[in-house]
Formats: sequence, structure tokens, C-alpha cells
Amino acid sequence: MEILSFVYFGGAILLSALMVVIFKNPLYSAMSLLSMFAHVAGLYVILEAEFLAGVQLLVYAGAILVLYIFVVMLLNVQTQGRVLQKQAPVVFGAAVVAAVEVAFLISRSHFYPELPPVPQPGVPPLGNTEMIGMVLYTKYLFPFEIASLVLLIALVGAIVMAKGKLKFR
Amino acid sequence: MVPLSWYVGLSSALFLVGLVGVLVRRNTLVVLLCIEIMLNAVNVNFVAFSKYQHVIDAQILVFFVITVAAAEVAIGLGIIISLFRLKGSVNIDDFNILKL
Amino acid sequence: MSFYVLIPLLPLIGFLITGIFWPYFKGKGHIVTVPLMIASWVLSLRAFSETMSGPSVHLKLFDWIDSGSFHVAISLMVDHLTAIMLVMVTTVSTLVHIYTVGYMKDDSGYDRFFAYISLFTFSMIMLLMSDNLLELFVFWEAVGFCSYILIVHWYERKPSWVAANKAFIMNRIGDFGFMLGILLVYVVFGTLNYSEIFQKLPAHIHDSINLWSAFNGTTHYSVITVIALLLFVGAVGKSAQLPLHPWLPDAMEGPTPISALIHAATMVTAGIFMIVRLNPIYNASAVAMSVVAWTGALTAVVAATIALTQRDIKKIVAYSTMSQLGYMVMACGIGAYGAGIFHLLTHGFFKALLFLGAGSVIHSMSGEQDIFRMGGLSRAMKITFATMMIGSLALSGIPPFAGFYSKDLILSEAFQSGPTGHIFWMIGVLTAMLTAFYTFRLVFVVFLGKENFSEGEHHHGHEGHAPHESPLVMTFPLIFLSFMALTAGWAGNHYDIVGFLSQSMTVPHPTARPELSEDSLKAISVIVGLVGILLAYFLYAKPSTVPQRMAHQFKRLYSLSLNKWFFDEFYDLVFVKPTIFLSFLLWKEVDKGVIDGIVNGVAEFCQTSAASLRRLQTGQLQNYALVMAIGLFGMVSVFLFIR
Amino acid sequence: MTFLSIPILTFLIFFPIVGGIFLLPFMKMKNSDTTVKWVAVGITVIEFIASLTLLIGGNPGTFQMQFAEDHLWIPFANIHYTLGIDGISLVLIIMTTLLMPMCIFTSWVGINKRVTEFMIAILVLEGAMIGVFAAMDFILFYVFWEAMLIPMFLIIGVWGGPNRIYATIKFFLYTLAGSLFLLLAIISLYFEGGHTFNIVSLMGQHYSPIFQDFAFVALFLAFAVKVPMFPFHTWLPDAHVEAPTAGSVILASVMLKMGAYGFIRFSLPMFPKASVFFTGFIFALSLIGIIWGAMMALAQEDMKKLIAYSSVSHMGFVTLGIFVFNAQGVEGAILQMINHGVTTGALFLCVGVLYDRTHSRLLSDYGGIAKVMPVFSTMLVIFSLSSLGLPGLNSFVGEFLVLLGAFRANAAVGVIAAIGIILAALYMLYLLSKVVWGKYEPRSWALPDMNRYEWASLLPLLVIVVWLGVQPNALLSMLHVSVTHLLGQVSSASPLASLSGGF
Repeated sequence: MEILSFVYFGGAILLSALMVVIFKNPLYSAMSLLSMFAHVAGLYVILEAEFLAGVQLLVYAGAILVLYIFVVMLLNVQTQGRVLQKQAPVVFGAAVVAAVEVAFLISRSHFYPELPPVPQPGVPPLGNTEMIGMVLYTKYLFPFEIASLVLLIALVGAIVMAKGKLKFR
Repeated sequence: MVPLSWYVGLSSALFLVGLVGVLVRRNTLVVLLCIEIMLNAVNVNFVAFSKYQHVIDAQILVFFVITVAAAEVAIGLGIIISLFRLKGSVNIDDFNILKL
Repeated sequence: MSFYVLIPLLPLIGFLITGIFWPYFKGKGHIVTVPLMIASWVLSLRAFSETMSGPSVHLKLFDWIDSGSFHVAISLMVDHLTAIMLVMVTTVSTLVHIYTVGYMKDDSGYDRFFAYISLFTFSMIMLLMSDNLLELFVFWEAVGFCSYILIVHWYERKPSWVAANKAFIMNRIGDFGFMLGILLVYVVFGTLNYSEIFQKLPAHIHDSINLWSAFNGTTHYSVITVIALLLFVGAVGKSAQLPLHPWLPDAMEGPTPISALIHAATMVTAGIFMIVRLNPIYNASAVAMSVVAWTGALTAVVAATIALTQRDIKKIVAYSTMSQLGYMVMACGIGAYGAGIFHLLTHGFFKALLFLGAGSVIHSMSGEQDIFRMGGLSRAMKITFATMMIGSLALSGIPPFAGFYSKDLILSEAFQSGPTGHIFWMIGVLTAMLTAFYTFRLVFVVFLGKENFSEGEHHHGHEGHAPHESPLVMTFPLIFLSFMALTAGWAGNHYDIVGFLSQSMTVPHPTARPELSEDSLKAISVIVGLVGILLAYFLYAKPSTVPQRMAHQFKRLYSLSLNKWFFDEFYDLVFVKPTIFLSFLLWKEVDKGVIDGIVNGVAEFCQTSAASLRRLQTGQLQNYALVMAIGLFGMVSVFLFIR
Repeated sequence: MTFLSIPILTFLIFFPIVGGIFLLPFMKMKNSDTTVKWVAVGITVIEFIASLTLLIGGNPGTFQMQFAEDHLWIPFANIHYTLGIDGISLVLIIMTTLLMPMCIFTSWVGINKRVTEFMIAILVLEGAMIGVFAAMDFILFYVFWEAMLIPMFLIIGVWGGPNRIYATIKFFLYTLAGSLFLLLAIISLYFEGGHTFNIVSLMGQHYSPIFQDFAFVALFLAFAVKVPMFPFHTWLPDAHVEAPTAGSVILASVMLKMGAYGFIRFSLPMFPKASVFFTGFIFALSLIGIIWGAMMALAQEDMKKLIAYSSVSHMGFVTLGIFVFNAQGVEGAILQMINHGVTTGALFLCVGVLYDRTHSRLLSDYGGIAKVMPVFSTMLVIFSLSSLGLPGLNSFVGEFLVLLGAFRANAAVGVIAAIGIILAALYMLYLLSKVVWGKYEPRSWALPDMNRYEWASLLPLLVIVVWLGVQPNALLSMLHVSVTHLLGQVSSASPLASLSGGF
């Protein structure tokens, strides 16, 4: 069952990722990406990261991609001329080599077997979301604050740039 | 039980697909989308290892990656809009004004 | 401080006052310098009289250079040699100062001129009073500078500054040798002080030096000979000996008073003074002595032959100066230092006289210098004629004039100085005849015969009347100098000047002279002189075509003499042109071409290679990313497969 | 010793720099040029007076560094702010401070755009130059050494002639390329010499012969460019020709001395064995430089180029004197440095006087100026004569001592060097003949005699030219102890038997 769902989600992820690259129209690419995000979220569920799966759907699919689609439709660019760069053949060649390398690397690598869950005496096992909450607000509190700052800056930056009053030379 | 190496393989393949997309597409918007693919490839890896090693911290990292991705998209799209205003194009090879 | 300091100091003060405030004098420059000069002259007479009786004076003024073991002080030394030279120098200088008042009247550089002749006199006095080689060298060059700046007095005329440059550079070449001599003296003796050098001389007399050690040569030379010859190079330059003489005749482009003072009586004799001053060194080297003697003899005769055909009144006198300097150098070369100095002194008086007389002629002719455009001047310029006559007789060695005694002494000493001495004697006699001939050629052409100038032709802008006698300020020095030319020789002979001078020489002069040939030798030189005068009379006193015909007959000899043996042309061809050509060639081809070419080439290489590398920088972000990716996977491959 | 309660050397370095900073507001002001010039004159004159206190407070009887200051500056690499001077640096510092007011006077007419900036550049340059002479920490030295380049780069590049960009970049890159070798040597010395940059303690070390050779060559490249020695000299004529008068003066008088100072301060005492080893090489380059510079000067039509090439010739004497390793040679070389600074500086000032009137430096545009500018002509003649080494004026003593030292070390070297003196007469008299003598032909420009600013810039130099010619001991006496100590450092490390050629 698990293997089956992995094959499904993995295959769908790869396929929609390829579609992103292949589609000429950016709108279609964005839609394929939506599919990929959804399937990645599914994969997270298999991996018992339910909170992340939710975040993936909410943030990526719900926020980021919508933003994309807004922009794509706002700009409404007609794709003219080549879709691919001139260097595409080189890239494909390099990609094949890289794929072989990675495959070789993975086949050569030794992965540790799955560790047995550490029983925690006296403490009731927590759900995924609670655990993330616990760690995020204790151990990673400072990076969390920084992340918020990053978002703030991104917010400000995006506004400043999108306003377009700045004069580029 | 799915072996860990499958996940690694999946994430590598996804990463490569994203990378190829970044390198070959002329449309800046699509390049940005492909960057998201690459980020997701990394995230998949993180989550897989988190499960197999029982380390919750990896998921926190994914959380941060998503945060940064959000920020990046906001800024990136802002830049693209500015560039579009400037050049009337979103083709990446039109943006070579840094070159002498 | 004793009064000796004042002798050089007074002219120096004169120079400083006139030199610094010259714009304010406005043609009154003489009111400061002339009295100071007279005072200096009086003091040098006193110095002379004190030295006659007392010991030589030695005063240290101040330490000049101290560096490591090297110490040089500026000092004053007055011994017999210095004292007697001082008298001559200050006398001539004073007279020239006075003469200048008349001669340079109305000249725009009047005050400047006084400043410089005072500076010259100061330098010359210091040169005479120096007690070490470096001090000598300093003032040696200083008088050279004064000569330069005075030759260039009329700087607007091209010949002036060409001549001045020539004088300075030729002297520099001489000084090059002189300086090397000084350096070698210091290296060998460890001191530059005369008395200390002479003290240490015996210890080093057999030292030898390997001149080519830097080039792995093995030949060794006697150190003393090398020193003597190097120092002599300086004397050759300063005293206008062959082959560094061409500057002296050209120096006549300067005003006549300085020709008389610097280029006849004083500065040019510095070379002879130096040799005499360093006589122990020269005595220690037979090779150097014969080189000196031969140089002098050749100069004497070559200069005399050139003087035969010159037309410029000052050039004739200049070549005669050169010839007489050759005499003195020859005298030094045969060891007759006393005779050389004696001739130097008498020559100083009568040659200054001749120059000032020539100046008086030029002055009255308003600048004309060609003797064949004068003539018959004896009627208008009686004093000048008389004094010039006395000077010429003295130069020709006719008794009882000064030249007779001194020249005769040199000739007899030459005759007695061994087998080569006879050759020198013969050269001397030949020169004496030539001297008498060209001197009286000058006198007869200028003062006798018919007037070869038309009235008013040379008087543009001037008074515009016939040649006139010069004013008293100019004739007074002439008269004074004729008096000296008359008496100096007799007095020198009578009071045994040679014996007097020998007191300041470490090697005593041999006093025992064989009396045998004296009178016949004297007779020969006098007869020879008279022959020369008579020859000149027949050829030039009356209008005659003989000279032209002779010139035609001996065309080559005539042209050799007229063109001064082609020395100038030779130097121009061998040294001047190649140097300039080489400089330009090296500058254009090597300095700009090769050296700078390499520098610019390196820069250009960087630029072109950067320009081609710049194309890698496409400005396409994806190119960069691709290269990064390839690099990354390349590194992975390296990590994987080439471990 | 302090000045206004600041340690004197620090004061000397930073007073002009701070002064320059205070001038900054004038940049925006209108009609402030004259004020700025007077302020700059005031600063440099105060600086000069302050530097004279070094003379009063200094002890000529010791070779120890005097007026020493030492503060830790950058702790992790043991870099200190160390200052100190001995007799050699003392005379160079005083020469520098003396020349600066003259540079400002000579710019009075010639510089009329961006006056404030120019004065700031000059003042900052002065501070950096004094810093070079006073620094006793190698890194500090290097900082000043490079800092000096920047204002000079600007002075040539902004206020220079038509080809100024080429000249200034050539100057900058050439010197910088040399300096990088200096940095290399400094860093390697740090590791070889016990992790310190203190110059005095680096001198006390013994280095292996191989290291000495390499470090010497590195230092040589840096200093030879600056001097400049023979094959590295081609930046000099270009820089001089394009630089404004003040720039030429500073370049010739002070900057060229840095190279020679480097040889004396670092190469000799730190690498005595290598110095002896490379003596023949340096002799050869110096002699070629002496003759070469003189011959090049003969071929010039441009007055500034002529004087620039004559500098190459004169500096050949300096390097020659330094490497003969005897008291006369080294003292003569230092004296020659000062003399060259004064004389050549004065000659450049003279050219500047002419250039301000005519805007031409070509010899063929002049002739007979003695007629219209008698006082100036007198000055020019005296400085030219000083340059060609007339005894009684300053240059003679230095050249003579160098020749004496060279002759003692190796007779042939002395002889060849002496030829340079003949050639010096050739090119200086050539200059005089073309400019001062001859018939004056009126041109489109007026040639009034010197104004009071030109008087102010030339008269002090004239006095010094004569004074040093008559009383060189005044300067030499400051050098004796330092030079003796220096020679002791060299000879203690290596016997000089191999050098006494000639006999």
C-alpha cells in the first residue's frame, strides 16, 4: 500500500514537474506546478508530516501559486520566438550525465535502515503538529523570528518594487 | 516499506528537472516556477530523512524553506514586474544590461 | 683673522654687492668693485713682501666636508709661489677692472660684468691660495664657470653662447681627468692636503695599479704616473693644450677685458700653476714628465702655425697665448718649474697688455676685429700703438723686454735637460720665430700701411668719426702694463725669481748651470726673433702681393693653418655628431621603442587578453548558472571517479 | 617631544591631513580660492616650523630611533603604530616639509580649477610622505607608501596635461606593481622574523641566505621602480611631463627619494648578505642609469622631459653610492638625495614659471629670455649649474662623495660614473643655451619677470643650494652616526673583501 502510494505520488510529482518545464504557456506551467504541490503534500502525509502537508497546500498552493497566476495574467505576455535558451542542448547533455552520476551515487551509497521509534517513558507521544510547535517555539524561536523578519522585508520590498516609482537608469 | 533511497532518488530527479527548467527556459516566470520545483525537491528529502531518522528538526527546516520561498516569490515577482516595465519583456536574455 | 683673508674676501664682497643689487646700480657698478679690487691688490703686495722675509702662511677657514675618514677644509695657504702669483693676478685684475670702466661703457650688462669679474678674481685668488686638491678643484671649476658666464656676456649673439658651451664642456672633459686624479690621490694617499701628500709620496713611489681589474686585466701601472697624467688632463683642458684647446680661441667671443684677464693672464695659467704646485708628484714620474713636455711643445708649435694666417685680431693673440702656454707646460715637463712660472708671470703682463691694446683698437674701430680692415692706426692711436709695440717686442723675446728673459730661460733649460732637450729647444726656437712673425704681422697690418676702412663705415650708431685714442681709463692700464712688460723680466732675472720660487718646492732646483752655451743660445733666440720681425716687416708693413702668392703656392699648408688644423671639424665628426645621433637613436628606438615598448606591451597584453576573456561574461544569467552546475557535477565526478 | 601636546611625529603626519579635511567645506564655496591657498600655505609653513623642532630636540649622537611612539594598532597580527626617526629620515622629513610651501606657491597661478581639491590632495600627500619616512612598523610603512600614491594619482590625473590619463595610470600601475613585491616581502619577513612588523627588531634578525636573496629581489623591484633605476624608468618622463608643476616637484624631490630611502632603511640592514651579493648587479644598473639618463636628456625637446631624464641620471648616483658600502658613498648618496630634491625641484619650479606664462615646454619656443626675464634667468642658470655639479653649489658635494666612495670600492665604477658628470654639463648647457641665451624674439605671449609668489618659491631654494654647497657639513653631521651604524650592520654580516677591487 505504501509502495503503491509512493509510486503514485512520486510519479505524479515528476510528471507535473516535467510539465512545468515543457509547457510553453506559463499559465499551464503554473497549473502543472499546482498539481505538483498537491502531490508533494500527499507524499508528506505518507511520511507522517501532516502539518507540513497542510502548510504546503495552504502556503504554496493557496498563496504563492495564486500570486503567480495573478502576475502571469497581469503581465499577459505573449510567448514569441524560442521557448528554450540556446544553451538547451548543453543543458540536456549535462542533465543526462548528472542523472547518471546521481543514480550511481545513490546506488553506491549506504543508507541506514529505519531507526526504531525511541520510546519515551512517561510522556504521551505527541502528534506531528504539536511536536513541530514544541520545537519551533523553543529551540528554533530565534530563527523563527528571523523568518518573520524576512517575510516583512519581502513584503516591503515587493511593495516598493511593484510601485514602480523608482527610476532605473 | 519504501526504502529511503527511493525518496532520495525521487528528490534528486525532481531537483534535476527543476534545474534543467531553470537553465533552459527563456521565460522568467517559468524560471521562477522551476526554482520552486527545486525547493520542493529539497523539502521532500528533508521530510523523508525526518521520518526515517526520527528527527523533527528537519521538518522545521522545511517550514523555514517554505517561508523563504514565499518571500522569494514575492520579491522575485516584484523584480519581474519592474523588469517588464523597463524592457517590455520577461525573456531572460533581454536582461543583460549589467554587461558592458 | 689676519689680512690674508681679506685678499679673496674683498672681491667676493664686491661680487655679492654688485651681484645681488645690480638692478640698482644702473651703470655705476665700478664704484664698489674697483676700490675693493685696489684694496685687495695692495694687500696682496703686502702678502708678497711678508712672504719674502717670513715663512709661508697657513690659515684654516672652516671644515668643508667630513665624511667617514674623508676630511677637507677650506684653508688659505700663502707661500712663495702663491704670493708671487697673487701679485700678478691682482695687478692684472685691478687694471682690467679699471680698463673695463672705459671699455664696457654703455653696455647693458655693465654692472653684471663687474660682478662677474670680481667673482672671477675671488675664485682665482682662492685657487692660488688653496692648500688641498679638492679646494683647488672647487675654484678650478669656479673660474671655469666665471669664464663661461663672461664669454656668454653678449648672450644674444649665437657665437657667444656656442663658444661658452664649448669652453665649459672642454674644461669639463679636462676636469673629468682631474677629478679622477683627485680620487686616485685620495685612495692612494688617504689625504688631499698638499703637504701630507708630499710627505707620504716616497712611500708610494713604487706602488702600482691595475687599471683594468674590473675587466680582468693584468697590466699594472705606476700609481704616481697615473695620478700625474690624470691631473695633467685637467691642466690640458684648463690651459688649452692639445687636444683640448679649441675652446680658447673661440672664447674670444667674450668681451676683450675678460679675454685679457681670464683667457690670457690668469685662468688659463691655472694648469701650469697646478703642475708646479704638485711638482713632487711630477718629479716622481719620468713618463708623466715627458708626456707633459711633449704636449707643451706640440701645443706651442701647432698654435704658432695657426696664428700665422688668422685674420681676427683677438684670435691671433689667443693662439699666441696658447702657444706661450705650451711653452710653460713644456718648461714644467722638463723640470724647469721656476722658469715656467717666470714666463707665466711675464706673459701675464705682456699678454694682458696685448689684449687690452687689441681691445682698445677694437673699441676705436667700433667692434671691427678683422686686421685687414684696419691699417694705419698708428697715427690716430699713438699710446695704443706704443704700448702694443712694447707688448709685441716682449712677446717676441727681444731684449730687454720681459719675454726675453723668461723665454730665454726656458730655452736654455730645455737645451740642458738631456738629449730630448735639444729637440725641445729646437721646437722652442722655431716657435719663437713664428711668434715674432705673426705678432709683428698683426702690428704692421693694424698700425702701419694704408687705411683699409672707409670713413664712417663701421660707425653706425656710434659717434661716426675716425678712429680715436681711447680714454684715460683704458690707456692707463696699457701704460702700466707696458711698464711691467719692460721691467718684469729684468727684475725677475735680477732678483733671481727662480731661486725665490724654489723655496716653495720640495725638490730644489739645480742651481748649477753650465755657462758655456748661455750666450750663444741667447744670441740664437734673439736673432731668430729679429728674423721673424723683419720677415713680417717685408711682407706686411708695405702693401705686397707676396702673402697671397705664398698662400696660393702652399695651398694645403695654408688651408691647414687657416682652418686650425681641422680640430673643430674632427671633433664635430668624431664626438659631437655621433653623441647626438646616438642619443636620439637610443631614445627613439631603445628607450621609447624597447623599454617603454615592453611596459606598454605588458599593459596592452592585459588589455587584449581581458577583452577576449570578457566575452565569457555574456550577461546571461543562465549561462552562469549552467557553468556553475557543470562545475558542481564536475566536482562530483572528480569526487566519485578520481578518488 | 611634543608639539601642541601631541607627539611630534604624529603631529607632523596628521596635521596636514586634518588640515586637508578642514578644507573640505571650501569645495562648495564660491570665490574661496585665495583663502584656500593662504590656508594651505599656513598649514605647510606651520608644518615646516614644527618639523624644525626635530632638529632642536634630536640627538645627532645616537643611531637609536628618536621621538619614538608605539601603540598597538591591529592586535591579531601584532601590527603596531610605531614611529621613529634617525638622522637619515630626519633630513628627508625636513626637506619634504620645506618643499611643500613652495609647491603651493608655484600653484598660485598655474592651478585655477578645483583649487580646494588640489590643496587637499597636496596636504594629504604631505602627511603620507612624512609617514613613510617616520614609520617604524612595516605595515604602517606600507600603508603610507600606498596612501601616497592616491593623491599623486589625482594630482596628475586631474590637473595634468593633455595626455594625463595615460601618464597617471602608467605611474600608478607601475608603482603599484612594484609595491606588491614589497608587500610580499613584508609578509614573508613577518613569518621569518619572529611574527613582528617592527622594523628595528626585524633588522636584528639573521635570515638564511636564500631567503635574503629572494626578499632582497622583492624589495629591489619595489624600490627600483620608485627610484627609478634603469630599465624601470620610463614612467618618470611621462608622469613629469603631464603633472602640474607642484606634482613634478613632489614627484622628483620627495617620491623618488622613497626608493633610495627604502634601500637604505630595509635592504641594506635586513639583508646584508644579499646586498653584497647583488652589488655588482646594482652597480651595473646604476651606471647604465647614469649614462643612459644623461644621453636621453640630450635628445629631449621638452624641458620637463629633459629634467626628468636628468633625474634618472642623478638617482643613478644615489643608488650607486648606497651600494658602495663605505661612509663616503652612503653619506654622499643621502646628500645627493637632498641635493637632487632641492635642485631638481627648483628646476621644475623654473619650468613651471615659464609654463605659466607661455603654456609651452618646448625648448624651441624659447630663446634669449635673459633679455626679458633677467632675474629669473639668473635663478635658472644657478639651478642648472647646481644640477650639473658645479663646486660651491650643493650637488657637487654629494656627487663627489659618491664618486669617491665608488672609486674606493671599484675604480672602474668610479670612472664610468664620472663620465656622467661630463654628460650632465652637456645637457644642462644645452638647456641653458636654448632657453636663456640667444636672441629674444617676441611671441604672442608676454614674459614678465618673476612675481612675488615665484620669488617665494625659488628664493629659499636658492639660499639652500648655496648654503649646502658651502656648508655640507651641516647636513653630513646629522648623518654620521646613523650611517656608521648602518655600515656596521652590513659589514658585521658579510666581509667586504670581495669589493675592494682596483688594487
